[in-house]
Order: sequence, then C-alpha cells, then structure tokens
Amino acid sequence: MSDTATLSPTSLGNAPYDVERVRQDFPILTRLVHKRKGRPGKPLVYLDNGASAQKPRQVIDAMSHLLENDYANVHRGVHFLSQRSTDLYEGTRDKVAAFLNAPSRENIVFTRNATEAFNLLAQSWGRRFLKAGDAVLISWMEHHANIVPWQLLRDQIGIEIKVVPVLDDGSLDMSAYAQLLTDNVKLVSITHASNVLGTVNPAKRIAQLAHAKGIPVAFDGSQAAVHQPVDVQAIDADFYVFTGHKLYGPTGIGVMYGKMEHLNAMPPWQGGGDMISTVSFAHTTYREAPYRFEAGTPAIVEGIGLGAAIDYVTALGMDAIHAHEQRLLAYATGRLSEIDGVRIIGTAPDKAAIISFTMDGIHPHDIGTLLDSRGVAVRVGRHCAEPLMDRFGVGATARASFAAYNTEAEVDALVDAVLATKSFFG
Amino acid sequence: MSDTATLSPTSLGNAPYDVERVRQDFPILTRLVHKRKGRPGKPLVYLDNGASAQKPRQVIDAMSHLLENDYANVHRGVHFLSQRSTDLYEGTRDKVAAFLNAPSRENIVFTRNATEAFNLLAQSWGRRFLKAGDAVLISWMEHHANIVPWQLLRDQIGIEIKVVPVLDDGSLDMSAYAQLLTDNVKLVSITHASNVLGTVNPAKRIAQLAHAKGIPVAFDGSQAAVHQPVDVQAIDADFYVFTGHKLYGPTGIGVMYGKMEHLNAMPPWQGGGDMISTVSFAHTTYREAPYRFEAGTPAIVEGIGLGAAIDYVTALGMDAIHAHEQRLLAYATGRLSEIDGVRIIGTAPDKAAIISFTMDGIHPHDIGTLLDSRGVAVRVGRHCAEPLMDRFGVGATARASFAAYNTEAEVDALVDAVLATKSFFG
Amino acid sequence: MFDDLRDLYQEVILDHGKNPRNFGKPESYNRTARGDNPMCGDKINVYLTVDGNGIIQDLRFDGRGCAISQASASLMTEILRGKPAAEAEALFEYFHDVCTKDDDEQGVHENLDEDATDKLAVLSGVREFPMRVKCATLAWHTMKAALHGDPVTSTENSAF
Amino acid sequence: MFDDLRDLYQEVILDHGKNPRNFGKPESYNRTARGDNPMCGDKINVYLTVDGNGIIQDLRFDGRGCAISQASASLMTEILRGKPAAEAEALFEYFHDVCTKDDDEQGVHENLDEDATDKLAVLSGVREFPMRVKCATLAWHTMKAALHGDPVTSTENSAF
Ligand SMILES: Cc1ncc(COP(=O)(O)O)c(C=O)c1O
Ligand SMILES: Cc1ncc(COP(=O)(O)O)c(C=O)c1O
Repeated sequence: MSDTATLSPTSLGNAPYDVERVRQDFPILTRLVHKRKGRPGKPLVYLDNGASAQKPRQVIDAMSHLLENDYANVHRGVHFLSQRSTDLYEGTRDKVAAFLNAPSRENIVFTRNATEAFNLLAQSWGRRFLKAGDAVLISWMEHHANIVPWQLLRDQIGIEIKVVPVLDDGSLDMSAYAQLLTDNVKLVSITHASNVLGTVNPAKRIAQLAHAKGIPVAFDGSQAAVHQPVDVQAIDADFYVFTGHKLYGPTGIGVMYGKMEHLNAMPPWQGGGDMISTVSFAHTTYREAPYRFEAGTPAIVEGIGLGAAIDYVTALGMDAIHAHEQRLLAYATGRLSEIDGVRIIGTAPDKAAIISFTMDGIHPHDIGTLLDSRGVAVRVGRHCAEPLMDRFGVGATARASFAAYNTEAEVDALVDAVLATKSFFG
Repeated sequence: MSDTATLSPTSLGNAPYDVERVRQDFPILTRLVHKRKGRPGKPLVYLDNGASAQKPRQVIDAMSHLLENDYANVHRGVHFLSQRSTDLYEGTRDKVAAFLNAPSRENIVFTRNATEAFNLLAQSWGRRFLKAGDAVLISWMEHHANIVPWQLLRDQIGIEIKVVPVLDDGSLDMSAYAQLLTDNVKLVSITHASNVLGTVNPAKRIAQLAHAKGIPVAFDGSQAAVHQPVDVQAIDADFYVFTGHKLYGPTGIGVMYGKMEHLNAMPPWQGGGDMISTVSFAHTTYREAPYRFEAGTPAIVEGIGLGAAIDYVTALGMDAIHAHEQRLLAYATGRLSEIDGVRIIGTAPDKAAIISFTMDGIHPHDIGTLLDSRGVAVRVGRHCAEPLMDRFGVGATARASFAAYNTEAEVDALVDAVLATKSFFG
Repeated sequence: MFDDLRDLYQEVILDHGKNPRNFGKPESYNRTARGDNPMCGDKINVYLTVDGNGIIQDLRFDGRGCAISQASASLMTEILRGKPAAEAEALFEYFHDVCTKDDDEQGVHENLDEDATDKLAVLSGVREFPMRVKCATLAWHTMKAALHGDPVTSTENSAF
Repeated sequence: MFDDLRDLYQEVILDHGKNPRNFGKPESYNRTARGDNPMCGDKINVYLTVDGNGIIQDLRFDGRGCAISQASASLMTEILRGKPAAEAEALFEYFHDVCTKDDDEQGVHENLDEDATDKLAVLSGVREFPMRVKCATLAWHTMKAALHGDPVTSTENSAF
C-alpha cells in the first residue's frame, strides 16, 4: 500500500441505496455501548449526527495511511515526503472546490471549524468593511457560531445586529427578511439549514434579495452541506461555511468559501508562518488569498482526511444520501407524531433530516439519559441555539438527526425508547 | 480492544536508550522514498523534525481507535460516546498540565498550533493590556509566529516592537536584553529555543529580569518542549506555548499555558459554541478560562492524539530523549565541521539538536534536492525566521534537526550526502 | 425497562421530581440567587430566609429542570430547613463527595445530621452519570450563592 | 552519484548556474523589477532595455538564487535579447508548460523561435520536482513584471 487511491466507498454503482453496505464502512456502528462487568452492552443507535457524524473506514485509513507513509510538514519542504503531503493536502482544496462547485481552488480557505470561519469573517471582512452603525442581518435560528462573533465585533466597533424572525413552523419569515434589508445592512449572514429545526432556508432567494440591494451574503452550511448537494455558484453565495467533522470528516478542519473579490480585499487575520510573503521587523507583506488566511502549520492530516470524506460522500452521491435521509425523516416524523405528548419543533416543508422534540412533563435531559441507556444517542439541550429555544418557549429539546448510515430499524429503536421513557415517567 | 490503556512505548525500563526499539514504534521509518517504476527507492533518513516530527504507532492508533470505538462530539452530550470522548479529550488537558508541570489543568488552553497561540495572546491579552506606545520585547531569533501577530497588533493599536539582538554564536545578547527592559515594555515574548540556531535561551533568567520590573513573559516552546523537559513553574513563565505536531503528536492542536491571573483577566477571542455561558441577542456571557478561549467543536481527535504523544514521550523520558539527541548533535557537529566549506550557523553552548548550515558556493535549495535524492530529508530555506537569516547574512540555510528516533548511521548518511553534494557542484 | 437506571432514578427521586416540595416564590425572603445550568438550559431560583442567628428559617425554589435537578432542589429544601447556614455548606461539601466520588474516596465529613445524609444518599446514583452531576448540584450551588450574596451562579464554571 | 538528478541538473544548467551570463546591473536600462521567491529567500532583479519598437535590446539580472534559478535567468537573458516583448511573453507561456506539464498535455505554442525552445528544453527536468518549478520560473516572472511596469513580484503568489 503506497497509494491512497482506494478511498471510494463500498461501491454502490447505480443500485438502489444499500444502507447495510454503507454501514459496513463505519467501524463504530458495530459497537456495543454501556458494556461493563457482566452487562452485555447495547447496540449503538447513533442519532447525534447533527453534533458530529461518525467516520467511514476510508477517512480513518486515509489519515493513518498518511501518518504511516507520507507525512511531513507542507508547503516549504523540497524533500519527498513534504512534497507528497503538500500534494495530498492541497488536493483537498480542489476536492472542496468541486464539492461546492466553487469556480476555483483559491476560493477555499481552511479553518479549524465553522466557528472559526465566522470569526475570520467578522474580524477580517467585518473590521475592514463595517463601521459603527452598520448592521449585520442574521436570523433567529442561528447557531451561536453565527451570533457570538458578530456580538464580539459589535462590542469592538459598534455594529448593529438585526435578526430575521422565524415562523411557527420553523420557516424563516421571508417577508420580514425583505423588510429588514434596510440601507444600513451591510452583510446578511444566515444559516442554510437549522441545526435544531431542520429548516432549509431558500438560499438563492435570500441572496437575490440581498444582492438586489448590493449586500453580500454569507451562509452557514454546517448542516446543509451534509444533507444535500450544495452549489455556491447557483446560490450565488458570497461566503459559504461548513465544518469537516459533520461531513464524516475529521475534527480540526473547516472551510470558508469566499468569492475572490471579497477574499482579495480582506486583510490577514492571524499572523505567522506560511501566510507571509516577506518578513522584516519594519514591514511584512502577505500572501494572496486563500493562503493569507492560513497562518502556521495547517491541520495537514485533517485536511487530507476531509478530502477522503468528500471522496466518500461524492461516491455515495449527495443526492442519494439526501433521498435516503428524507425517507428516514418521513418515517420517523410519522411515528413520533403518533405518540401522545410528543411535540416536534420545526415542521417546515423540505426540511433536512433533523427532528427536535419535547415530551410533556419530561425534561429533555431525562429523555437523553433514558434513551442513552438503551443505546440510542440523541442530543439534548439548547443545541448552541439559545435564542431559538426562547423563541419556541422551550428550555431545551431532544434532537434526533440522521446520516447516510441510519436505518428504519434505528428509527424504530428511537420510537420504542421514547415510548418506554414516556411510561417510565408516566 | 475497548480501552486505550496500552499506549506506552515499547518499554525501555531502566535500560540504556535503545534507539532501535524506539524506531520500531514509528511505522514511517521503514519507508523507502522515491520508489517508482524500476527504482528500488531509498531508505528514509528523516532529519526534518524541526518542521514536524513523525508519529509513533501509539499516537496513530489512539486516533484510529477513538474513531472506531469512542468518537462523538464533546462537552454537551449526555450519551455514552459523548461522555467517553469528553473524558479522553479533557484527559489530555491533565496530561499537558503534568507535562509542563502546570499548577492545574485550567492553565491549559488548546489552540490549533503555536501560531494561533501567539495570535490569541496578541489579540486577547494584547488588546486588553497594551496601548499605543507600549512595547513588546521579542528577539532576533523569533519564528514568524512570534513576530507577525505583534506586527498585526502594532498596525491595529500602535504598539512598538523591540528586538533583542543575537550574538555571533547564536546566543541571545543578555546584556542587551537587560537594557531593553525599559519602562514601556509591557510584555516579553521570546523563544525558549531557536528553530534555526538550536540556541536554548536562559528562560528562568529572562523571566527573573522581566519580573523584577513587573513585566510578564511569554515563551515560545515549540522547539524547546520537544527536546528537553520543561517546567513552567520553575521557569516562572507567564505564558508558554508549544505545538502538537512537533512533539510526535497530531497536526491541528497546540497549547498555550497561562497563569490563571492572566487567563482570568483576558477577554474571549473567538466567539461561538462551547465558550459561552448564556447567549441572547442583547447580551452574552462567557465561560471561565480556559474554556472561554476554545470556541466551537474542538480538535477532539487531535487533542486525544496529543495525549497519546505526551504519554509516549513521558514513558521514554524527556531526559533520555535529550541525552540521546545531544549525543547525535555532538557527533553530527563534529563530522560536518570537518568538511571544508561547510559553515554551521548557531554554536551556542547547550543548544538543542538542530544544525543549520550553509555550503560555500552551493545554494541551500540545491543541497536540499541533492540530499533528498538520497533519501535524506532536511529543511532548506528561511525556516520562517527571515530576520535571523538577514542577521547572519544568509538568504537561507539547510537544517538537520534530530528526534528521539534518529541514529548515528543517519548522521553518517547525512554527512555522506553532504560530501557527495560538494563534489557534484565542485 | 430501564434496569441500568434504577440507581439514578430511585422512587424518591421520581416522586420529588414530579411533586417538588417547597416549590414557588415565597412572599418574603432575605437571600436569593439564580442558578444556570447552561448545558441543558435549566434555570433555578432559590429563596432563603435566614434569621439573625444564621438559621435557615425557610427556603423555597422555583424554575425548571430535569427530574434530577428538581428532585435535588426539593430534597434540599426539606433537609436544610431549620439548619444553620454553616451546616448547609458542610452538607453541600458532603453532597459533592457523594455525587462525584466512590465511597472509599470521600473526605471526612463529621457531625452531620444523619437524617440529612441518609436522604441525600438517594442521589448518589449520579456518580455513574458524570454528565448529570451538575443537574444534582445546581440547587446547592444556587443556595450557596444566595448565602454568599452572589445574585447569579452557573454550574458551567464549576468543576462539578 | 546523483543519477536521479541527471535530468534536473544537466551540464548546461550547472554551467550557467556557476557562470551566469549577463549578470550584474547595467549602467542604463528602462524597465526593471524585483522578484522574490519567499520559499527559499531568493531575490532577483531583472533590468531591461526595450526600444521604441518594443524590442528587448538588452537584459541583465543580478541577485542570488539556487543553481536552477541562476541558470534559468542566465538562459533567459541569452534567449530574449533582440526579441520583441510580445515574443518574450509567448516564450514564457511556452516555458511554463515545459516546466509543469507532460509533453502531451502542453498547449499549442506556434511561431516560436526554435533555437529558443530548444534551449529552454534543458530545464524541462524541473517538471519532476514540483518544489523547484518556482526556481526555474522566477526570472521569467520578474521579466514579465518589468515589462508590465510592476516593481516587485513574488512567485509565492503565482500558481507555478
Ligand atoms: C520556534 C517555533 N515557533 C513557532 C513555530 C510555529 O509552529 P506552528 O506552525 O505549528 O504554529 C515553529 C515551527 O514552525 C517554531 O519552530
Ligand atoms: C448550523 C451550525 N453552525 C455552526 C456549527 C458549529 O460547528 P463547529 O462547532 O464545528 O464550528 C454547527 C455545529 O455545531 C451548526 O450546526
């Protein structure tokens, strides 16, 4: 094995989506959880994909293989391994560009995660192009990653944060959006899909309306990009952000796509090695975008792992993944809705495969613990979207979120566990 | 295998340092490079450790094992895998604290790399505690990671950057240092060891002199911490930075140690999930240090890998690694010095196992290519220390840097390749 | 049905969780604090009436939370009523150990009301559920903050 | 001794590397630019004299660099002397392909001086050494910058 060519998933060809074969690519899915002294353990039913997805063997192996065969620091070395690591690492930039249908690899900036991408956007683009009194328009369904960076900037330079409301079904209030696009709005930064409600916002329409007023638009694709195909040119996004670990890739790597006109106009954010052109104590010059934004030794192994993840989902087909998850979503929504006392929060049409719910008289934290004791992993809490929780008058929810490897049987396990929880506290 | 307990290196007990057994832990070291159609390939002689070290099986396995058995997002989940990942990830904070002899785990902030640590320091500590006219005192032997962040801050708020000169042997000019500690100096930020010269600076003395004037001191331990034991309390460092990938650990993870009095006084830097306490559009509150500085999903797998790397070097013993490398350094220095036309840059006493050199009439880039063609990987160029290159009147150097797994035979391979290079261009 | 959770959700806890005692804001009180558990979004208010001799004459709470945190708050109000403030803090120390340490690792806690310690023992099951420990201790943190005059506390920032 | 490097360090290159032609700053010139290769710290200056008809009457260079970059600069000065500026740019296009693409992937480059293209062929060995491509192209980038009136250029920011 001296090459990393064998990274495609267990081939599915044009056959119908074979989830059992997909599952075989994910070693953790055969795990028994809560196994200890004398207890056999429970099969894992992993429905916490919205927080982070599990990794296929192809991604795990790409990283191990690199470290066992091809690893060195990138960009500056003339030796064989450095060249090899550089090729593989920079190869991911091409893969990401293709994945998002970006015009070029130079549009792709690597970050640690989605959160860092928004901090970069706020501090580099924001500090250069915004001044006191200017507004950034976000929405009520944002993850903290697309709220707090703007609040920090607000505290630093006095911008205003405006918020598009959310309708009762979890849709974005598009008529309010149109009205909120006032003259002082200088950037729209809105999630493409909500990590709590599953709502997929009409990105193209959002961009059109903003562009009509000359306002650039940034999208948080952390959830959208993992559930469906994304085409940044079709949407006409000015910026588009996602995070590797939710796309079956490694932790420690995220992506900010930006149009070149923006990236080229943005000052560096962090300083250090690899982002400079020349350094003297008096004067330092910086490299062009995207490299200007990537200071220090990058997350090399993670970048290469992300490349393997993109190869993986591309081979499965984002369309096929989407269709599979939609089947699960419909089935799970139907079954959960039948249970008395279960309330699903977020019922917008064409939503992504994420179901947040509450149960009458039972706190989400207790739901989480009870489900977990049966091997069913869901997320409970505020999902880093506290304002949205307030909007729906809940302190917290339980959330089941689906991925390429989930099955109807797992939905059944979820529903059984919810029923059992209900009678336990009943 | 459901536990990660078996991470200690091939046990050495109290036996003399057995480098062959250490080498067995590093899968890449058996690799043949430049192997292609009909060519057998050359054994790898990896002497580019200053750029990044190779990883032992223990680190690679810890990451794969996690992803195959225990992976989930950390901190917020109540389910089994989340709990497990959290325990492992936060366990690394304890390991790092022990590795640096920090008073507590709360002193340890995780960053992407050393570069990010200095950007965090400059933007969070610097913006809070420095104002126009204040000076940060660095040295002429800094890596760009400890230069450019201060230049960005200078451009933002008008601080001054003062620079301690370097003597001809590569030592820090300590009498100049004492004189440069003037009243407007509000922070000393100096490397503990030079990545070009190998010089190990007298950290304790540097801190003493600064503290006598009430000035805090930050050290760049990126090179020092990999070559010798570090005790931040003995040095009395206010901040101490290192980067995981040079310590046989993963990319994408670095560390900033800080005294609690400083960390507690520093505002957050990046905003997002995991670093907040409560969020509303009007007002957001932040968590305590160190969590306040860690926004978004952390580099979970990389953090856990770093823990395995620390376990590894701890089991080998930093003292034993140091002694081994010093033997190699002495041997290599002796042999290279015998070659006419080779000039070693950096000859300070008690330096770390790093040798920068030039060859008369032969450009370092050509040296790099010729050595590489024989399997010998060294770094050539400016080593992200451009001002230092100017100081020594060289555009670039070639650099061999040693690690726990290097051997005398590898030094011989280096010397043979240097001799051959000399006659090739002779 | 949930055999593994028997220790965590004991009958007493389910009962107190469903029917919390001393729930609701009293007409009068002289110490109060709010406690946040950002992990789950729970908020709790504790209202104390401490007399001139430092005796907790009355304590009540309101707010929302999971079964564990509600039961813990409810049990706390029953246990601390009539006790000196100093003893309340000592009991919290003890309770902390109960929630986080195995029996043989717990510190020495002397001169505590045995009735109180017995009652608290029902919550020792959280020990096996580290993610739930803060649910159990939220009310106690808040009580302590109120005694110390801190208006708001958050379990996020505490080590347990 | 370095068999794998025969293609890269051909005799012509070693010769031009050691004895670069047209080296040194001329008394007079009317176009100049500095080129940086931050990867290795090399800097090169190119000095051009272009006449009213756009013909490169003279070109010289100075600065330091590796054998490849010095040889490439030296060869460039020999090749471009007396050529129209437009042809210089066309030759750079061709040379770019030579340095980065396999023979069958190279674009169509018509009407180029065969002497020139033959001479440039000795540098085609860099193709196998992607990290050295910028060494070979530095002088050409700088020449182009000088023609376009840009005072400084850097290979760091170019794709090859
Ligand atoms: C002394 C020194 N400081 C800082 C760094 C930067 O490390 P990183 O690129 O991992 O941030 C390096 C390594 O390149 C170094 O040698
Ligand atoms: C919609 C959305 N945005 C941003 C994030 C933040 O991602 P990360 O924590 O990887 O930065 C998440 C995930 O937590 C998310 O769901």
